[in-house]
Amino acid sequence: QEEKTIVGGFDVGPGGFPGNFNPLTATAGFTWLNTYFEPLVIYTSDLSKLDGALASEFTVSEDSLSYTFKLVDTKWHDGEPFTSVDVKFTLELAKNADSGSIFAARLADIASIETPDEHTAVVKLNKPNSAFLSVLSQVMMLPQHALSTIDIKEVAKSQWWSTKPVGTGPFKFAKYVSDQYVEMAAYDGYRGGKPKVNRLINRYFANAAAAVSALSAGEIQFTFAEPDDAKTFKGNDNFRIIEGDSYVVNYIGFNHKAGIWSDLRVRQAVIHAIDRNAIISSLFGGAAKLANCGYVAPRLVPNGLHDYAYDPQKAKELLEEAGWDDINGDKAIPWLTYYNTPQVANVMAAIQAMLAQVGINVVPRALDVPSYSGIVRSEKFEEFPLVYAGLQNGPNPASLNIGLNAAQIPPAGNNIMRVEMPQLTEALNTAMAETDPSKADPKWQQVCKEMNAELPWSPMWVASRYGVASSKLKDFFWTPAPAGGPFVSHPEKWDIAP
Amino acid sequence: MLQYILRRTVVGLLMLLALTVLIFTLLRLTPGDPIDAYINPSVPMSAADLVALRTRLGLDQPLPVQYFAWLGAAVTGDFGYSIQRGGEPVLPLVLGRIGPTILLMFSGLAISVVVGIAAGILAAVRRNQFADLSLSTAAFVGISSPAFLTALLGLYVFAVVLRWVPAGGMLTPGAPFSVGDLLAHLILPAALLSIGHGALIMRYMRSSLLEVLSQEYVRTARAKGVREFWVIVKHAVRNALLPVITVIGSTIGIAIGGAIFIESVFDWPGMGLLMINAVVRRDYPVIMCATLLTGACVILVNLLTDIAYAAVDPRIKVA
Amino acid sequence: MPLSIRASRWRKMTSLTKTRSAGPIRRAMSRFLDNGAAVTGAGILIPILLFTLTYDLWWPYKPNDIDLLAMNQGPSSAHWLGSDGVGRDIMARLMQGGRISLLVATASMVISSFIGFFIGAVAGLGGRLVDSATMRFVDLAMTLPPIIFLLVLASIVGSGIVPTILVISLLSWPVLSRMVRARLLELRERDFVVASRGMGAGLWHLLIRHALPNTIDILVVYATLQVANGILLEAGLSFLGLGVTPPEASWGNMLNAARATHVLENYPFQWMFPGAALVVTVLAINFVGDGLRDAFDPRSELK
Amino acid sequence: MSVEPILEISGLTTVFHIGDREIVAVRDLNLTVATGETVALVGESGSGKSVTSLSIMGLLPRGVGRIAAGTLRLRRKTGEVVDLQTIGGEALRRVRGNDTGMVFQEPLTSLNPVYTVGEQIAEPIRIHLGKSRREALADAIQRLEDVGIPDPRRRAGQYPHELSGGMRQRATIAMALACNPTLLIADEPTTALDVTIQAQILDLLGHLQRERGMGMLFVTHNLGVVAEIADRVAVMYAGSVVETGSVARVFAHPRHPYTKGLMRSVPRLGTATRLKEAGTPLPTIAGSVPSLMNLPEGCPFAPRCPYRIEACSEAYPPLVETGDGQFSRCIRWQEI
Amino acid sequence: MSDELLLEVSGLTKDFAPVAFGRGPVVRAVQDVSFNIRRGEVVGLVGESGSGKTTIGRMVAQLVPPTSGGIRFDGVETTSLSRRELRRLHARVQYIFQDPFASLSPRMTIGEILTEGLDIQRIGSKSERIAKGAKALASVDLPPDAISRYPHEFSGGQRQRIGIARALTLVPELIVADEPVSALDVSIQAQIVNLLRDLQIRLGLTMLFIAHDLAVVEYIADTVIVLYLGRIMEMAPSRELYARPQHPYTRALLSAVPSPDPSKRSSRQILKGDIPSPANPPSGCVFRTRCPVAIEACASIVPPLRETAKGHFKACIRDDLD
Ligand SMILES: Nc1ncnc2c1ncn2[C@@H]1O[C@H](COP(=O)(O)OP(=O)(O)OP(=O)(O)O)[C@@H](O)[C@H]1O
Ligand SMILES: Nc1ncnc2c1ncn2[C@@H]1O[C@H](COP(=O)(O)OP(=O)(O)OP(=O)(O)O)[C@@H](O)[C@H]1O
Ligand SMILES: [Mg+2]
Ligand SMILES: [Mg+2]
Repeated sequence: QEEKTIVGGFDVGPGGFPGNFNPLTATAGFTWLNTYFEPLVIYTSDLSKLDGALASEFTVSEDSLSYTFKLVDTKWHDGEPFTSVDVKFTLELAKNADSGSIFAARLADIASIETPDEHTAVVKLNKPNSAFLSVLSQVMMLPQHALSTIDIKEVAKSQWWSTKPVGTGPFKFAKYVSDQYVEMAAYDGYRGGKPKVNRLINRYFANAAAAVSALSAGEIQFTFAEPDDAKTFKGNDNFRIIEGDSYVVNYIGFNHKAGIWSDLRVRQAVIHAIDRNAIISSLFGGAAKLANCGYVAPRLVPNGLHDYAYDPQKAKELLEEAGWDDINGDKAIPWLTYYNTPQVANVMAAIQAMLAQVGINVVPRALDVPSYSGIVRSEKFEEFPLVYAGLQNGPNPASLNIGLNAAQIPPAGNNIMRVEMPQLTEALNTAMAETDPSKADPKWQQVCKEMNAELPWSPMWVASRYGVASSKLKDFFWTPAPAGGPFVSHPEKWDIAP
Repeated sequence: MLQYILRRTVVGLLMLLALTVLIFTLLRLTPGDPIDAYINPSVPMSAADLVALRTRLGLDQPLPVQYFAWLGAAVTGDFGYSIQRGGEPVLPLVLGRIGPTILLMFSGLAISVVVGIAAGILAAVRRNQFADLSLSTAAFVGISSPAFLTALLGLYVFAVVLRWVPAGGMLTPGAPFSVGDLLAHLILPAALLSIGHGALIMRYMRSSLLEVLSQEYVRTARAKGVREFWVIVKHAVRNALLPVITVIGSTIGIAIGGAIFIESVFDWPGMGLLMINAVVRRDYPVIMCATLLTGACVILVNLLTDIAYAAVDPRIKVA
Repeated sequence: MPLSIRASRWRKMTSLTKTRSAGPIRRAMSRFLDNGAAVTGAGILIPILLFTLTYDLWWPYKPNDIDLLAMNQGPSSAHWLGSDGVGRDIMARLMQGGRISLLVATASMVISSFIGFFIGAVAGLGGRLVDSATMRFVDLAMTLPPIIFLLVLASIVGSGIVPTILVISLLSWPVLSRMVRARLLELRERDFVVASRGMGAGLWHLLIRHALPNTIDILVVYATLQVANGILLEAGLSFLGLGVTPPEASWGNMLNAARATHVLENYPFQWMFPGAALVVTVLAINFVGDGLRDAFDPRSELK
Repeated sequence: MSVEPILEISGLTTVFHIGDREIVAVRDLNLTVATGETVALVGESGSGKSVTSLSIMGLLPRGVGRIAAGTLRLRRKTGEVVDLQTIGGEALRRVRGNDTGMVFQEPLTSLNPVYTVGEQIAEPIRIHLGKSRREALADAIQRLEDVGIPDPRRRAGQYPHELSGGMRQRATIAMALACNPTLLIADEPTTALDVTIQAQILDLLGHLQRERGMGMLFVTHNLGVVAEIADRVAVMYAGSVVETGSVARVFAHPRHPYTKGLMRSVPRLGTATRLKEAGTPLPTIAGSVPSLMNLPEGCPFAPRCPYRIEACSEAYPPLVETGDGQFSRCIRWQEI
Repeated sequence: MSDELLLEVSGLTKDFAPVAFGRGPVVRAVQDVSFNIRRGEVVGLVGESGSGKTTIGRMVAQLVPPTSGGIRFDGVETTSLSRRELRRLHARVQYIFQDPFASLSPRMTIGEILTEGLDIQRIGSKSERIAKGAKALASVDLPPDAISRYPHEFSGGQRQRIGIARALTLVPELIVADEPVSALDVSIQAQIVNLLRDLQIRLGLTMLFIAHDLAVVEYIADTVIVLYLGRIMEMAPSRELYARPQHPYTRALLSAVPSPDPSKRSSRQILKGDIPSPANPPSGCVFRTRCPVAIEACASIVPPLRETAKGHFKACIRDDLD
């Protein structure tokens, strides 16, 4: 039987995290990590709900304080059995910030982990947490037998991660060639069946265009692609374009401490001045959904929202009423973003031109991510009166909370625009406290309504993201999940035609 | 000679020290730190978490303390761990880039030296004739083309459209190592890299040779009945090479820092790519170590250039 | 021999050899005009300058006017050079971009020439101690990996025209310093400078009266190369996401569109025109620079 | 003096192209050098001495200078007589360094700095005599010994900059003599040297020349040196030979006002104290050499000449014999 | 010539540290040189190339500091002057250079060159400076329209005149003329020597005249100093020195000058060997390696400069010659 190899750019684009092998410190890149590590629970492939992964089934107690996981019967890549000890070990490691884990805060509610038997783990919480399972989906189970010998403070620096990590997923780690590629070999003992390809290679690219070139040249079979680049594959039978919801709402953020956006009419004027439909249809080629609050999913958007249609005349009037000339006039307003793609540059250029027509003079400035974060988390409000940014708004609607809740103002959280709207905060808190999924939607609709009325930001759209795969790939599944998932993608079923 | 090398080494070490101070301060002046680069804004983290992460990296200490902690460790050969790469030790990481950088740089340089010098000689000997004018124009076009555009175009034309060469990378992923594979990946970036340098070397060679050709010892050689070909090759070119060596030396110095555009377009795992990624992600230990290493290389190359100069020119005494 | 007689005879003699020639500037001018390549360079450069500086008087489109209904259109009678990804007129952007690119390049040339000359001159004329201290500083600036320097500096001072000018200036002066210093170390020992010192000249006098005129050839060559280099650096900075902030047009920004494969492939007019403009301009500047160097080099004119 | 000429120059005219103009650097020059004879070419800077010697060697800067007229007949070692001007590149190359040797003024700049002295002397031996590298080097060491360099074996392995000025000049002489040429051209070989070293070199040259019986064309502007070494002298002014004859005759009875002025204005040891004490200025030739770019009509010396008459500015004077092998280009030679 | 001492040089020594790479040997260019110049006197300094003539001249003109030894100008020790006093002193001592091509800035007009010194010393108004420059120009017999022309438009002799005029603009008391005629053609040499002599007499200048042409020095100097490898070999009034040279070096030097008289051929005495390197001078008497009359003792004794006749000094231990 001949060797089959799939090569892809799995860590290209916003869902990737090249060079990171430690799932405890991963803020993205789960698509790839999930080919050899597995979490207890995982999102289904449409990202609509959580399913069992290493937990064959899980139950939540009435009071939402106790989670019981029945574990599957499987072996680590090195042949050791996977047991509840590993679960306890992993969660304790992830909860402890000393290990360098970035899950510590999100797992802080864990009171205890019990292991009644080898195949059962019970996690007790201090208080109900509606996001708990969603967090767990990103906590990859780690082998206690391999890692317990390492001092907890050294775990983050250990070479184990990039040389001989051991997981339970369909592929085994083979080797990492620094900044070039990671190679996986099929794990014959995978409980879901032996993978169809012998090798899986994740090739690194410094920029998306290079990955697209490699894809066109037939050297890789899959990569993330910028929307414009994806378009070039349209109508090409050799490739399949994968389009998906980015679950990121783009917005123009008003810094509420900057002093020039306090008047609601000004914020309304901004949104009225922008022809969002035209931008979506031309610059996004229609591949974006207009947003009038933080959400676009129909179940989260109530009826009767204000649609803020394009109306420059109205914008001018609103500004006039608000006395914009006194507030700011035509002084240049820096407009920061961390997006460095040609598409965003075009979008911002278009918006700049539209705002200029109503008398708002914004000057776009693209920064690298740390500079952006450093600036917006600082107290120098005059440096970032306005931003163009995105925030994850799904699959779990609670994602928006950290950007809008008054309690999340830095340094506590990520409410970088310093939004302090009591009613909005109230709505968010109410929705967050709802642990029953079936009752949650109306509460999130309330959040949407508040956002639509108060305009803490000017919401723009939720754009689609793209992957392009070679038609040779069979049974290949990928979707642009935030942070790369993880989601059920069955890598063991991926196959490649000769 | 030995004393000279020793003295230069001491001066070099002092300069490296100054360099680290400079880079260290510059880095801390930039907005954002490794944590800012690292934490996805949509991940909820508590203020305490962030403090803990910063403390773990020692970023909460006063600057001089941080610097001396780094220096103290660095002196013992411990350059710390990459913040952004799951704690990969920095030294092997950076050292691992030297190989590919040098490979790319030397192939590029070899092409440019050979082509540049040959073209320079031809242009000088055929001064103001057709060969000279066309070569000089070609050199100017080479100097005038932005590296990233030629890199993008080269990649597109030769890898995507013509498929003559692989589209980036240094080795075919997963394939067993073979020299042929390496060369196939190397040829295009090296050739593109050589354009600018080759053009520069050609210009210098040309003017230097023109200068030498008017020297009296060239006339002496002719007076001895030496064949014109050997007058040029033996008597003129060797002397004309002297200033060109300096140019080549400084080119190497610059190239060690990595051919930033070529490396990032071709995903060549060299110093430039490492450095740019490290800066974009504020990976302080990597930046410090890489700077130190390239700085040391530059100083070393300068020293070697001076020694090479003395080797070629007997008039210069290195003592 | 009485002085008066000799003097009168001398006057006759000198009138023989007197071929009242023009001043050095005029002579340099005529040498320049004799240089075919240089004249061609100037012949290309002057129209480019003229067009970029006056385009808003005769061209109907503005560089930042978007037209979402006319995106990515090829050259036509309306948009001579086509339109870009947001429907901006490429011709207008090319002109405006030229303005910005040339402004950035020229300004950074002036600044870095000044710094480079000043530091080099002080090192060259200031005596051993000053010299070695200054040169170590220059070495340091040269050892600094340009990438780091570029990125760090750019993220400190931000992007935009002024920071870009600063970054490019600060990156480029050490080479000039070295050249100026090397020349002055030699010049310092030349008799006419020694003579000046022998009359009690101080550093400032030497700097203005001797160092400046005698390094003018170096300065001219450096300046032209630096203008060319500045345009290229600005383009490179744009590629790295630094430099002149989009949507402000610059040649670098326009070229940067080629980063997207679909533009590279489908809309070559979007990057080919700025690319060609850049290469042609840099080429022309280089030719002019070469011509100027020869023009300022008295040896190039056989006596 | 032998009657067999080694070198016979007749009607040599060399021109230079400068910009779009042509200047005549050497004009209608006739000169012979016989076996064992030393002919000195004197005149001020720019009078065309070097151009004459370069014309003989075929080393005029290409594209700039060219021989416009005249014949340059050289008798080779083999006895064959060739016209250097017409034999063309490859044949000329075989003559150069073999039948003719040349010593240049600046001993440092005329040696290649990056090759050892030995290698450079050996080069013409290898080229013309077809000897191996080792044999040629042995010969080179012998030549160095011939020119009186002590410890020639060690010196042969040294680079030019490691030798003193006098030794360098001796090395260039050794190089010119490497193949035992029949004609040695020495272009101001002592101008860059000190008087005591100059005396050594002159001594050496005279010695070698007598020993080997070759002809020597000695270019200088130092009349003392001419008196010291030459048999015959040709005085050049602004590209023309204005006077020629045996040294004894020309120096004793100059028949051209320029030669006369030159002779007078050279300060002499012993007489200077007398002049000083008498308060008389040194004799001079007023004015300076005209530029070749705008030579006056007629006799080029006329504007400075105390004997000038109307006729001087009208026609270029011919070279006329004034008796006993002495020629002058002055129409009033009889009155001088 | 008065009896007033304008310049007193004592024990002057100059070492040059190696430049360029590393530490080579130190070059002792001038060693223990002492002499005086009276107001109005012309002192000739002769010796072969590299014997330290220029170095002495430059130290006297305050262009380079001596390594040790003293220079008193007009009774004031110059080595300890402040910067301002030094600048004032610069106006009183002027230097004429050997190379008429290198000593004039190619990018300045003759006018600018001539007024540069006045500029530096801030003497007079602009028009006064120009007038002074024009006057200096006239005193060296150059036409007034030369003022707006550039050096390259002049011949070597004319340029040397400009150099002399520049030295005169500041009305110096002492002129150091460093081989002002060596680079010139025979026929121009005499013109310049005449001019210098003329100016010296007319303006009562004091002059240190450096040359290696003994005949020229004979004509212009009152006193002659013979230098060899940084040391004084012999020093005597000009007439005395030329009539009765005592030092073997002086004799060799005089006899090596070729005479333009064919009948006087071959009375020369040719020295053996080369001039030793000043970085590695011979022990004892520096001339002994080439001296035709050297004896064993010369290797061990550094001969002192002794007065052997009135005003005639020599540094040689052999008194048994003649
Ligand atoms: N390469 C050249 N290009 C143009 N003109 C030249 C060149 N070489 C010599 N000449 C001209 O030819 C004339 C004669 O020059 P030549 O070198 O023969 O003088 P010379 O008598 O040797 O003087 P010197 O004593 O200075 O060596 C000069 O006026 C000079 O301008
Ligand atoms: N700046 C310097 N650095 C090092 N050595 C020097 C320097 N200037 C002069 N010397 C050395 O000092 C010695 C004396 O030099 P100086 O120029 O005074 O001689 P000179 O008698 O004027 O010679 P010349 O007749 O060639 O002008 C020489 O050996 C010279 O190499
Ligand atoms: Mg000559
Ligand atoms: Mg001197």
